[in-house]
Amino acid sequence: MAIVSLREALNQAIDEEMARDERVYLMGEEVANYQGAYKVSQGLLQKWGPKRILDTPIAEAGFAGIGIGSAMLGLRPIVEFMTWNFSLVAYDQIVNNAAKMLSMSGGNFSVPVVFRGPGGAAHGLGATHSQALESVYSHFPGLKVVMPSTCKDAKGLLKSAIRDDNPIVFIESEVMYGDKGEIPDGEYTIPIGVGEVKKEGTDVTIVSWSKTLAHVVLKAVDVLQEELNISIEVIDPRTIRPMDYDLIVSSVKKTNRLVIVEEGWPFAGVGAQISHEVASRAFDELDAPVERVTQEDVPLPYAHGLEIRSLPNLDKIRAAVRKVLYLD
Amino acid sequence: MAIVSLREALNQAIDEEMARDERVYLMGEEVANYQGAYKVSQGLLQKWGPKRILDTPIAEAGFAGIGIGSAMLGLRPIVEFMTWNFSLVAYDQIVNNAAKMLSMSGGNFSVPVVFRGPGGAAHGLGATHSQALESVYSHFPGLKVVMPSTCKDAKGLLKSAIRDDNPIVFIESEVMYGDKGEIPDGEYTIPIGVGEVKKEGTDVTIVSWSKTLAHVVLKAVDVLQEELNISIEVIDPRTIRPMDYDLIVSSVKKTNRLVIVEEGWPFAGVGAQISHEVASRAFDELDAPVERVTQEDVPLPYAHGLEIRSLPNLDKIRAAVRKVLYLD
Amino acid sequence: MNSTAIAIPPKQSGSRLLGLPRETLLSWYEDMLLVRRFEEKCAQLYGMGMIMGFCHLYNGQEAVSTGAIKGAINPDDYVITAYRDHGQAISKGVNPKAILAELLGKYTGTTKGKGGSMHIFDRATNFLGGHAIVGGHIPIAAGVAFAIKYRGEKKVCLCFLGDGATNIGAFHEGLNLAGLWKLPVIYIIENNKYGMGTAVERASAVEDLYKKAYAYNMRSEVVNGMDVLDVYQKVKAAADHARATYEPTLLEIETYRFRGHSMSDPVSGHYRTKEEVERLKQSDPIIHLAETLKEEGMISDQYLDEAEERIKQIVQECVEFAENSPEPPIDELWKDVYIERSGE
Amino acid sequence: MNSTAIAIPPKQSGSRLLGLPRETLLSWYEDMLLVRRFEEKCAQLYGMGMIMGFCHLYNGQEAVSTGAIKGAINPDDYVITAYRDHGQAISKGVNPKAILAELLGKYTGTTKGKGGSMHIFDRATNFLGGHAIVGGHIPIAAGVAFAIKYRGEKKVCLCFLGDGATNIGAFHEGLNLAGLWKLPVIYIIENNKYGMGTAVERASAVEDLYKKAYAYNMRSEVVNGMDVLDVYQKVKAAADHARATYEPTLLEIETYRFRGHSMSDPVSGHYRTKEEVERLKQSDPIIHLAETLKEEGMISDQYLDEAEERIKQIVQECVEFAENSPEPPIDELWKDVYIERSGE
Ligand SMILES: Cc1ncc(C[n+]2csc(CCOP(=O)(O)OP(=O)(O)O)c2C)c(N)n1
Ligand SMILES: Cc1ncc(C[n+]2csc(CCOP(=O)(O)OP(=O)(O)O)c2C)c(N)n1
Ligand SMILES: [Mg+2]
Ligand SMILES: [Mg+2]
Repeated sequence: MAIVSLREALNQAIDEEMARDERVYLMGEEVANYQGAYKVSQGLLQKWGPKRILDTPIAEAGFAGIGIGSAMLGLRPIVEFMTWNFSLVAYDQIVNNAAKMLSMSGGNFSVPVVFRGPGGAAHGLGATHSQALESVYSHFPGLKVVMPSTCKDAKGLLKSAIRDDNPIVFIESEVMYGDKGEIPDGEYTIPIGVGEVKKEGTDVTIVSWSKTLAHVVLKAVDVLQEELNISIEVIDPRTIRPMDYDLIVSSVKKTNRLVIVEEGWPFAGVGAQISHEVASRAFDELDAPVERVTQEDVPLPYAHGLEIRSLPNLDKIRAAVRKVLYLD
Repeated sequence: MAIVSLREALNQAIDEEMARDERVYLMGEEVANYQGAYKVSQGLLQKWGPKRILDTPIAEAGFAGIGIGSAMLGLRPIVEFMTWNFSLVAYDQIVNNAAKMLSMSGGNFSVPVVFRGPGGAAHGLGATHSQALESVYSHFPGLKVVMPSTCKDAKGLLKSAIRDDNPIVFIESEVMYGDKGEIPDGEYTIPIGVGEVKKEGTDVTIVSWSKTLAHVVLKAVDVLQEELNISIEVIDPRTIRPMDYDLIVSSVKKTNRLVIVEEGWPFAGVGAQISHEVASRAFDELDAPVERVTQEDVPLPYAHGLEIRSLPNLDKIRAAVRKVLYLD
Repeated sequence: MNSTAIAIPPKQSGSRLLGLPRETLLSWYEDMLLVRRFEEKCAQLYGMGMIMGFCHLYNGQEAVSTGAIKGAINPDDYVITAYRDHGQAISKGVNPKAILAELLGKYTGTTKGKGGSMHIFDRATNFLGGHAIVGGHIPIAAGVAFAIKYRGEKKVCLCFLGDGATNIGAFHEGLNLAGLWKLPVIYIIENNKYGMGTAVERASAVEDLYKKAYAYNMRSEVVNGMDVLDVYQKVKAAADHARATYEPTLLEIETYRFRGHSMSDPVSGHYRTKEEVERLKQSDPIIHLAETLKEEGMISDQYLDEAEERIKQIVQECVEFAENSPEPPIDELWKDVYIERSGE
Repeated sequence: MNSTAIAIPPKQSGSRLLGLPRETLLSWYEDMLLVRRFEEKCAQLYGMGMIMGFCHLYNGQEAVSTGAIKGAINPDDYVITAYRDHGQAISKGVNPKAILAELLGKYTGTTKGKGGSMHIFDRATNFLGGHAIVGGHIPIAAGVAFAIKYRGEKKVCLCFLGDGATNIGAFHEGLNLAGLWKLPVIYIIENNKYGMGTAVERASAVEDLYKKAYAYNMRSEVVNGMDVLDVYQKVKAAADHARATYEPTLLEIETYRFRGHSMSDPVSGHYRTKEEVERLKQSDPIIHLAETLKEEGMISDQYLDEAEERIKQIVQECVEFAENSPEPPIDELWKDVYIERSGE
C-alpha cells in the first residue's frame, strides 16, 4: 500500500493505461505544456510526447467532438475538461453524439471516450464555476457517470473507465486533488456500477459521493454518532449511473432510515432519483420519509459566508438525521 | 369562447403581447419569411414587419445570446427554438447566462426572455430529435419551466411568460399544434406556478403534463376508470418549475395513491422530484409507493413499433395504476 | 427572394471528361441515376405513409456525392455527413436495400431500424453517418481525421455539410482544430443556396462561403456541383494533398436542391419561386453528364434506356427487400444502449 | 515557447498626442495608474487570503481599457467583458470602492458580494459584466447592440475578449450575427499572446487574429495596445462608424499581461520565459505615456509624484471602505434568484 494524493492516483491511472494501450491519448486545455491546470497530467507530456498528450484551444465542443470521432475509429481518448462547468458548451456533443451514437447507429459504432475533470464547488468561484452537474448528465441513457470519493477508488475506477467501451462522464473534485489516501500496490481496477459501504452502521443510512462524502459527510458522521448516540451507515455508490440501488436498498432495509447528501441542486437531482427508487423498493421498511440534503436552490454566490451556507454542511446533515429519527 | 388550435392560441398570445408592448419581438429559425417551421408565427411578419419578427441563422447559442443581451437592456425577446432538441447547443447560454444573470449581477440585470418551441417526441424523428428535456432545464435555479397541455393554458401561460421578468423555458409539443380547444374571449392570463385539477377523482391521483397528459393520460383514464371501476384524479402542474406541490399533495392526501406519467427518461427526471417531495410531505397518507411511468431508459429509436413501445402508453399506465391499487 | 442572383453554373468547367475511362464515367452516371431514382421511390413511399419522420432528398445534388465519393476517394476512406444522407451513403457503397429497409424501419436496415433516414451508418464501408443536429458532426469529422493521422495512415475523411451549417459554432471549432492540427479532412459545403427556407445571404455575413477558410488558414476552392467531373477533380486534388501533407481543405460546392427541404416542404413557395427552381433545373447534373457523354460519342440513347431499366430494377429489388423484411423485435429497444464487451 | 517571435510594439504609432487637451491626457494617465495600483493592492490582499477564488489581473493591458472606454466612447455607451474585468470596470467609471468591496465579498460590493472578481456589474454606468465562461458573453454583446439598434439609439457596445476566446463557437456565432444584422458592437480582442498557458499560434489556426473578421464581412484593424493613443484613435473611429452606420468592427489589440493568468499562475515558467516578460515590460503603457507626456512638456516629475500619491490615496480609501463594509446578510442567499415584479 502506498499513500498518494488523489491527483497522483488519477495520474497513475492515465499513465498505466497509456502504457498498456497505445490507443489511449489525453487531450484538453493546458494538459500538456502547462502540466495540467490542476496538475493531474503532470509529467505525462514529458513521458508520452505531444502525439499522445495534447493541449487544445478553448473549444470544448470541438475537442469533445474530436474525442468522439477518434473513438468511433477505435482510439480511446481521455478528454479533460478544465472543469465540468466548461462542458456545458459541449453538452450537445456529450448527450447527443457520445451518448446516442451506439444506439442510433444500431450498434455500428461505439464511442469509448472518457470525459473527465473536476466538478462541483471549490472556494469562491461563483455561480458559473461551481456547479455539480451529475444529474444533468446521468439523465441520459448511453452515458455512465462515475464519481469517486477516495484515491483508491479514483485510480481503480478511472482505469475501468478508460477500458470501458462506453462514453464515460468521470467527475472529480478540485478540492480533493491534494487529499491523500492508500492505494493497493500493483495493477487493480474497480468495477463501474458497484457501490461500497464506506462505514457500517445500524440506525440511519446516509448515501453520498465524491467530495461531499469525503469532506463533509464522513466528518459529520463522527460528530453525529457521538452527539446523538447512534450508528450511521455510509454508502458511496461511486457510480451515479448505473446506480447500485441494491446496495442502498439492502442498507435501508437494515436501518429503515435514509438521508441522501449531495452537492447538486434539489430539483430533479440525483438524490430525487435515489429517493424515489428506494421508497419504491423499500416502501414498507422505511420508517421515515427519505431526507435530502442538497445545495440551496440558488446559484452559488461568491461571498464566503453565503457560499458555505448554501452547500451541504454539518448543520443540514444533523437536521436531516434528526428528522429521520423523529428527534424533533 | 372560441375554438382554436394550439398553434393559433400561441400565435394569439404572441400577437397580443406584441400589440401591448413594443419591446416584445420574436426571433428564430424560419419564424418570419417561412411563417414558422410549424406555423406558430404565421402572419406575424406581415403584421409586425422584419424589425420585430426575425429569421436567424442556424446558430442557437448565438441568437439565444442575442435574446439575453437585448433582455438585459429591457427588451422582451421571444426566442423560438425550432425544437427544444436544438437548444442543447445553446445550453450554456440558457443555464448559465439566462438563469444566473440576475443573481450573479446582484440584482443589477434581469433577463426577461422567453425561450419557446416544441419538445418531446413527434413520430419517427429518432433519438436526437425526440427529447423531452424538461428535467435538465428545471434543475437550474433562475429558470422557470412552463409546459401547457391545453389551448387555453397555452395562450394564458405564454402571455404570462412574456410579461414575466425572469427567463422562461416554455415547452410546447409539435404533435399538439393541431389540437383544438376552447379559449376565453378577450384578454386573459394564467399564472405561472399554479397547477390545475384537470379531472376530479377519488381513488388514484395521476400527475402528468403537456402532450402526455393530453394525448395519453386522459384517454387512458377513461379506459381505466371503466375497466377497473375506479375514479382517477388528474393533476396538471402546467408549470414544472416552480412546481405546484401543494395541489398535488392535497390530491394525494385524498386519494392516497400517486402515479406520475411523463415523457422524459426516468433517471433524475421531473417525476423523481415530484415523487420525493410527495413522499416527504404525505408520507403517512401514501398507501402505496409512488409509481412512475416514463419513456424507457433508452435513446428513442426510429422504427414505429419500438417508438411506441418506448413512450408512455395505456398499458404502462394501466400497470402503474393497478400497482398502486395492489390489484396484482 | 433574389432568385436572379443565383447563376446557373456553366455546363463544363474543366477540360471535357479528363481522359477518364468510359467504364468509370458510366459507373458515375449510374450512381447518380440510382440516387435519383432511389429517392423518387422514397418520395412515393413517404407519400404512402411507409416512411416516417423527416426525410430529406438529395435531388439535384447527386453529382456531389458521386464525384466526391465514388469518384475521388478510395473505398477505405471515411465519409460523414448530415441528415441529407442517402446520396452519400449510396455513393460510398452502402447497400441500397439496407438503406431502404432502414427508411421503412426494418430490422434489415442499416441500423436495424433505429436511426431512420437521417442516420444511415455502415461500419463495413466506413460510412460514419447520418447526423441530424446541424453542425454536430463537423468536429467529429476532425476526430476521424485525427485518428487517421494518429495511426499514421494515408486516408482521408470527407465531411459533407450544408451552407446553413457554416453559421454554427461547431463549424468554427471543427475547422479551427483541423487547420491548427493539420488533420486530413476535406470539408465539403454543399451550397444549395438555402438552409431550409433561409437563403445563404440571409444567414451568413459573408456570402462566398469558401472565404470562411481564411479564418482557419485553410486551403479552399469553389466547385461546380452540377458537374460531376469538376467535383471529382477538385475533391481528388484535395484528397491527394491531404494524403501527402495531412492538410485539410474547405470546398464550397455550388449546387441546388430541386425538391423541398424535407418531404413536408413544398418545392417552391415562401422562399423561392417556381421560376427559380425551373431555371436551376436546366443544369440537372444527370442530364448534363448524359449529354456530354453523348456528345463525346461515349454513349447512345440505347445505353441510356438500358441504364434506366437497370436502375429501375435495382430500386424495385430494394423495395421488395425492404417491404418483405421484418420489423425489429421489441427486445431490440433495450439493446445498443450500452456495449457489454469491455475494452479487451 | 517562441518568445522572440513576440515583437515589442513601436513606442508611438500615431502622430503624437493627437492634439488632445492636457486634462484629457492626464485623466487617462491617472486612470491607467489607478488600475495598476488598484490591482497591485488586490494581489496583496489575495496573498493575505482576503480575496478568494479566481482573480485575474490586468497588469500591462491598462492602455486598452483606458483608451477604449475612458477615451473613445461616451458614458452612456455599453461595455461588456470577460473575467479579467477590473480595468474595464474602473475605466467605465464603476466605483472602485464597490469593486474592491466586491472582491472582499462584501455587501457594499458591485453585486453585494455575489459575483466576485470575475463578475463585476454596474447598471448605473452601463457596465454589463464580468463573464467567466470563455466566449459566452460575445453573443450577449451582439444582443446589447441589437437592443441599441432596435430602439434607434446611436450608442455602441464595446465587447472585450481574449485571444483564446476567438477559438470558441460563441465567437463565431456572435460575430456572424453582428456582421449579418449590422449591429453596433465593437469586438476588441485583447491579444495578450496567451490564453492561460497556451500561445496564440498553438490555439488558433490563423495567427493574425484580425483576419478572423474576413469570415464575417467585418471591418478589422490591428491596434497597438501599449499605446493608449492608438487605442483611443482606432476605437473612436470604430465607434464613430458604428454610430453612423450601425456596422460592427473587430479590433485586434496587441498587448501583454505582465503577471500570471490568475493569482495561482506564476509570472513565467512553463509557457513563457522570464526574459520574454522582462523584454515586454519595456513597453509598459503607463511608463510609455508618462515619458511621452514629459517629452512633450506636458508634465513634470512633480506631477508624476503627485499623481502617484493621489492614486495611492484612492486605493487606500477603497481598502478602508471594503474592509469596513459588512458581509452580506444570510438571507441574501435566497434573493435575486427570481425577480418578483412582473413586467409592468
Ligand atoms: C442545431 C440545429 N438547429 C436546427 C436544426 C433544424 N434544421 C434541420 S436542417 C436545417 C437547415 C440546414 O440547412 P443546410 O445546412 O444548408 O443544409 P441543407 O438542408 O440545405 O442540406 C435546420 C435549420 C437542426 N437539425 N439542428
Ligand atoms: C468555456 C471555458 N473553457 C475554459 C475556461 C477556463 N479558462 C478561463 S480563462 C482561460 C484562458 C482565456 O484566455 P484568453 O481568452 O486569451 O483571455 P486572457 O485570460 O488572456 O485575458 C481559460 C481556458 C473557461 N472559463 N470557459
Ligand atoms: Mg443548404
Ligand atoms: Mg489571452
